Amino acid sequence: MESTEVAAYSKRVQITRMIVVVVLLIIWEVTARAGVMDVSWSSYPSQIFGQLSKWAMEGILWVHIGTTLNEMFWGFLLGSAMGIVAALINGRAQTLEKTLNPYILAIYSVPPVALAPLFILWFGLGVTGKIFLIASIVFFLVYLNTLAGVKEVDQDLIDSMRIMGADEKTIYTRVIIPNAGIWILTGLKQAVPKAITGAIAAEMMAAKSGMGYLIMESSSMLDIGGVLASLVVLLIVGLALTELVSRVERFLLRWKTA
Amino acid sequence: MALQKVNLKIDKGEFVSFVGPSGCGKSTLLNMIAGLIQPSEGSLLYEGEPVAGINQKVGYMTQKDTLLPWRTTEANISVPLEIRKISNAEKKEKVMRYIDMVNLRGFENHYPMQLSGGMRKRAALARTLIYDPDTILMDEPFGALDAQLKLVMQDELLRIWRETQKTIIFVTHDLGEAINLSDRVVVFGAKPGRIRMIKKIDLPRSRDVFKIRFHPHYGEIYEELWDVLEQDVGKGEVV
Amino acid sequence: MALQKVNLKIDKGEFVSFVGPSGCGKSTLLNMIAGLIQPSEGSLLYEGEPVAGINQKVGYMTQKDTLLPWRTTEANISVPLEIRKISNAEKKEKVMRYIDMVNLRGFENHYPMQLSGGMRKRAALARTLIYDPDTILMDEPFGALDAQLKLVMQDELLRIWRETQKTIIFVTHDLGEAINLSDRVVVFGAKPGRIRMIKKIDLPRSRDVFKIRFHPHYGEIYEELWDVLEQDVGKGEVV
Amino acid sequence: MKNEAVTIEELHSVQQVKPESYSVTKNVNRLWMNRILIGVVFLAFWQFASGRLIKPFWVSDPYSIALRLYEWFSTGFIWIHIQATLSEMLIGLALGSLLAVIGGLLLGSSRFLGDVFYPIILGLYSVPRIALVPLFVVWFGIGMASKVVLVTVVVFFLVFFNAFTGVRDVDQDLINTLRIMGASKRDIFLKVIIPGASRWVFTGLRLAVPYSLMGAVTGEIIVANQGIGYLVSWSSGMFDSTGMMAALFILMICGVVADTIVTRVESKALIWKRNE
Amino acid sequence: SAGQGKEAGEAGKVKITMAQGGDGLIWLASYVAHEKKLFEAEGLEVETVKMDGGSKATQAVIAGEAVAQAQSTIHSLKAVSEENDLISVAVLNKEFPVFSAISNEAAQKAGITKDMAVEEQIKRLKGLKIGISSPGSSTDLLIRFLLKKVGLNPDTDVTLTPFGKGDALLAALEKGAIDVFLYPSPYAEMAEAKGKGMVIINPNKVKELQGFAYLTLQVNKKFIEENPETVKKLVRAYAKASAFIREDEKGTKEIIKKQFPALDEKVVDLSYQNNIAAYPKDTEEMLMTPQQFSQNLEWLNMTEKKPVQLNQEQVVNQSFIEKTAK
Ligand SMILES: Nc1ncnc2c1ncn2[C@@H]1O[C@H](COP(=O)(O)OP(=O)(O)OP(=O)(O)O)[C@@H](O)[C@H]1O
Ligand SMILES: Nc1ncnc2c1ncn2[C@@H]1O[C@H](COP(=O)(O)OP(=O)(O)OP(=O)(O)O)[C@@H](O)[C@H]1O
Ligand SMILES: [Mg+2]
Ligand SMILES: [Mg+2]
Repeated sequence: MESTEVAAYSKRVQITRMIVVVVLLIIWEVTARAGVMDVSWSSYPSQIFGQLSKWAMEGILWVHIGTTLNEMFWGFLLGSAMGIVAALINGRAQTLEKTLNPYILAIYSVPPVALAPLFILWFGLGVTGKIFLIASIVFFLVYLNTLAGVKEVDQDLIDSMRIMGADEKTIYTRVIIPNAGIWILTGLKQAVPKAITGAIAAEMMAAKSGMGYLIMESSSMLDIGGVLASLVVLLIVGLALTELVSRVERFLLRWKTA
Repeated sequence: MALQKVNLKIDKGEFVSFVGPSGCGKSTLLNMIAGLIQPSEGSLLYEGEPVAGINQKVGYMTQKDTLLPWRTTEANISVPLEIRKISNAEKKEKVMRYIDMVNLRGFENHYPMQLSGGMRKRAALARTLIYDPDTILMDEPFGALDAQLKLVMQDELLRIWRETQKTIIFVTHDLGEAINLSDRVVVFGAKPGRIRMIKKIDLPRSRDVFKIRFHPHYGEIYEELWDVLEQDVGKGEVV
Repeated sequence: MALQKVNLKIDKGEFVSFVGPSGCGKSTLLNMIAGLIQPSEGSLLYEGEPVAGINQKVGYMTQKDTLLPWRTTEANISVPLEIRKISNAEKKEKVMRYIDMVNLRGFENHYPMQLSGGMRKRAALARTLIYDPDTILMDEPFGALDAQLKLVMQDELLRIWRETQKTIIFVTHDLGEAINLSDRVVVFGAKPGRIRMIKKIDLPRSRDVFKIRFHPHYGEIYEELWDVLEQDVGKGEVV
Repeated sequence: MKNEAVTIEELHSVQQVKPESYSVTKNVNRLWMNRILIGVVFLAFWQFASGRLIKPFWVSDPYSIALRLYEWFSTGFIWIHIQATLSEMLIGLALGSLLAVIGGLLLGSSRFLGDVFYPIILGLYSVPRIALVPLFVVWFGIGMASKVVLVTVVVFFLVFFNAFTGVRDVDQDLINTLRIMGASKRDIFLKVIIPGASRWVFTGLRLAVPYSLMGAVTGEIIVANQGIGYLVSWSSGMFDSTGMMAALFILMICGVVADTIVTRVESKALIWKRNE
Repeated sequence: SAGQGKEAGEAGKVKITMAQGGDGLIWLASYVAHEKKLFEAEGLEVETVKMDGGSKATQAVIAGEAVAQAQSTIHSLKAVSEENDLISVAVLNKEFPVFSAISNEAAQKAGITKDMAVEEQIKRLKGLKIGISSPGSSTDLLIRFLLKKVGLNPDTDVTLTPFGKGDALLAALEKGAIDVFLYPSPYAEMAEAKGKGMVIINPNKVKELQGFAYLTLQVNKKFIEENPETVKKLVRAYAKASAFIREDEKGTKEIIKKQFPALDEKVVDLSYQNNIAAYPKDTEEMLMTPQQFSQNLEWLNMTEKKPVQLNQEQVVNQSFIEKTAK
């Protein structure tokens, strides 16, 4: 309750979390070195950390992160924009939504990786293809969540606006979109890790740089340490991006928690 | 079937209350006047015209809270003005006037979540008033308030009604409230709702809601209405 | 700080009501008696023992609806018996008795969503009673009911109280209701809540809630309490 | 007349009817007609475009795909693959959601443990599993196990976060009410937390079902000698777009059917949510 | 893809994109050309996009998103049989550089030894789990061919499982998930060097596979028509790379080591020995003989239900090889 109590608690949580992580890393390191685990297929923390700092020093790391983040940014933007717009349209047009629903579900169950040849044909080997692949993954999560949000809108709010003389557009901008906000953000939060996976999958399919390329390179050079080091980087990127979305969420939804 | 053969005429500028057991169709009737649902039989005229589609001439304070939760008090009250595309300066000034009217000064920047039940009702009232409709429909607007605050709000409502000459249709469960406020009280019977009685309240205007219950006629009127209501006790409680 | 130096003793078998402006700390006090929150200063004894942790000797009907939404009326009412691991046959029989007591026969298999507000309150009441605690805390149990049903429920509550000899602490916004029911009415002042008055209601037992307001003392008592309450009108409305 | 604001005469009303449920059958027929129409138009356009606007090498054409499907089903060749994929998916789904529900309930009901581990699990969630498929193979072999593990992991995360949120979302007042009645921890767990979180768990499951299918197929695309994913990668490797599209078609059907089943089960299980 | 092959910028270099379906010593010539700046010497700026498997790389070239690739000949034939435009302009590997590794345990169980006759080794694979790169790939075709040759049925007598890439195959072998795998060097050699298995079945000891034009330089047909000069330069760069591999053993090994830092000396030596003979000594050897062509076609038709009919002119254009370059 008191702010000092809260601070003490969160400190305790953080310390425990650190201890847990450190202990796990130590166990990993020790068992790896003791030969309990096969190092060539599992590496160990100090090797991974060494690899990371080497990449960071050489500057390779930044180039690859840059490529991946760039793809993710545009893919995320495109996918979520399309997802939101499509859901806003479909959510209010019930017949349209119901008619299209099985088709959307059907497309949703196709892994984008399976459509690789078409992505190559239509969007090439460059950044565009990756952006579209990421967008197609982000699209569904954002679409499905936004759709739920639009359908969830309290009809009474809409009615009360209509009695005040609001037209459809006003209802959209003043009621439906703000109301769907929390759902859109949930979708975006779920989409962050998926966007990372999408970027990696796309880069593993065809690339000349990016974290996925780095993973593939390391893996064909039989450098498991490199693979895991790349994954650590992605883990950090993922956490940072999720935190970013959460911050945006907290800001936009301050009316809920205030 | 929520309503059964209802006949009723309400004059301009009149203050009419609806009372009756839960589920008898009071809210349904308000919804019809607002044009949110259509009667399946019979006719409902507003200013001589049948109500078809949303009736934008009325203001409606529904039983449920319909403030937009993501807007502050001020932004909520200004919604009707935004819809009419009133200029910002004029808007600001007018909203402030109504905020004062409902005693919410100091809470302009609070979100609905941060307001108590009574404050929310007052904000909704301000939003309905600023929209300046000819007729105001109010569905149990003061149900959530404590006894004292209720009287304060009734007092304010009567003042506003006097000043603006609006028609008010008011739904309540509180017989005393209906008597305090109304020109006429319409008593509905249990479901399927029908009108049991239309009682003219011949207490003097303007009334002081804090004192009116000591008026010699008050008890009589209360008794009379109560007797009619009592016939339906318990019957209304069907899902 | 919601409460400020409150001193109060409640006897076994007594019926005490709390009234006061919204936000003055009535629910907070009930929560303390139930052991859900701890007082930061002063002491709160239950049957002579300090309340530490959850107080399982009381039954608590909170202001909010706390029926389990995924259980039917019957299953909800049987929760306290399940917790005590009562055999199925006995359980069934007992639950049916209480369902009858609160007049919910016919709605045993309805989910809370399918019940009206009043029915939900009655189901919650049955659940509290079946648990058979020494003391029952009730936070605005009849707030959502219409005027007539409210009286019916008050009548039933008084009957149950008479029969079971329980201690009841009852929070309400309705002064009339407090007078109808109580041995004593405790009037709280605006926040920070303190007790403004403890009024012994010396109306005869057993009372008929439908008629008691015509008792010659009733008006006096109402006036006296009302005057105390009025001092705080409007002051309570702070978030 | 002029002075009247509202005039009500002989007014009747039936109980409010929701617009969608009005004349249900007619609407359902219309709906299916529209759906079929869209499908037919799309297929017709595809058939037309193939060979004219785009080479069949890339997209094949509906007729050939239909022939292939007919061949696969008439020879029974396809069943073993469908069976492989579905069993990987179902076992993974069951394992993953079981672990996730247990984990979500545990971490959700302990504030401290939850606060400690939540970010760690969140971090692991953002590790792209596709990079780990070869490692999965190393650890769990090439048979069903590695794909089952992949699906399990995919499902775990989706359901875990929902179960966790669900537990955290359970109304504290409900818990308090039961505690006052003398409920033990176990009572509260069984009577409040589990049913309360079920709504969220179902939402998680709905999201997880298509992903479990995708997980199984992705795994098969990389390593397998059976399953729909294997058919996809095999056809793709042979530049056989007809086979690839036919396999994807089967996949889509599986996805739609799985979602329909979950929706049905959900509406049965959460009957208390629907008000009449 | 637009603008590829056009003169680009101040340096006057022509920028092109090549696709590469993985990593391994069959792409040694490409590595060498990059390292030794042989493309630059021809005025080419080559950007290599690594793809997940040979068929995806082939699709990229057919789509025109990459202009060329070094890829197994069979792939180009298969793609062309689907009416597409992919032309082989030069032979890059004239032997079959796909090697097999068997795990120690499996070798012992099956009684396979290193100096056993190849046919005997193949016969003893019966009942084993065999890892290939992907269905329809040259590893798949190779093992099917070999098994059939000794009278075994590839679909029933062994279990074939695709693993995509060499590292995954190696991992699977080490973990006992498979008994044998086939893949271009250096993965089989790695298994042996790590002490986990040994290299068996040298395909070049199989009579039918001798002189097999395994790898060709394949170019998008439209690109050839529009940029014949660039193609000529590309072929020339590869010719020089191939010559370098044949002539400079030390230099080549260094490039291998640079490309695969995890390899130790032994593996590099072994891999070099296994692959050296596959590289054309001169431009003469980069020409595809009709016999090599029909050999490839036969291979392709080995698994096809409807045999593919192709003649060499549709698929091969040797006019870019300058026979006098030597
Ligand atoms: N959305 C709805 N769907 C189905 N039935 C409804 C709906 N809304 C109201 N009803 C039914 O219509 C009848 C009239 O309801 P209405 O809300 O008008 O009652 P009311 O008099 O306003 O009651 P209260 O005093 O409880 O607000 C009731 O029987 C109710 O069950
Ligand atoms: N969860 C909470 N967090 C912070 N403040 C709270 C919380 N619950 C209650 N309060 C504050 O404690 C004070 C007393 O609240 P309480 O609910 O006891 O009032 P009450 O008398 O029951 O009011 P009402 O009649 O509206 O139910 C109020 O000022 C309220 O704002
Ligand atoms: Mg109502
Ligand atoms: Mg309270």
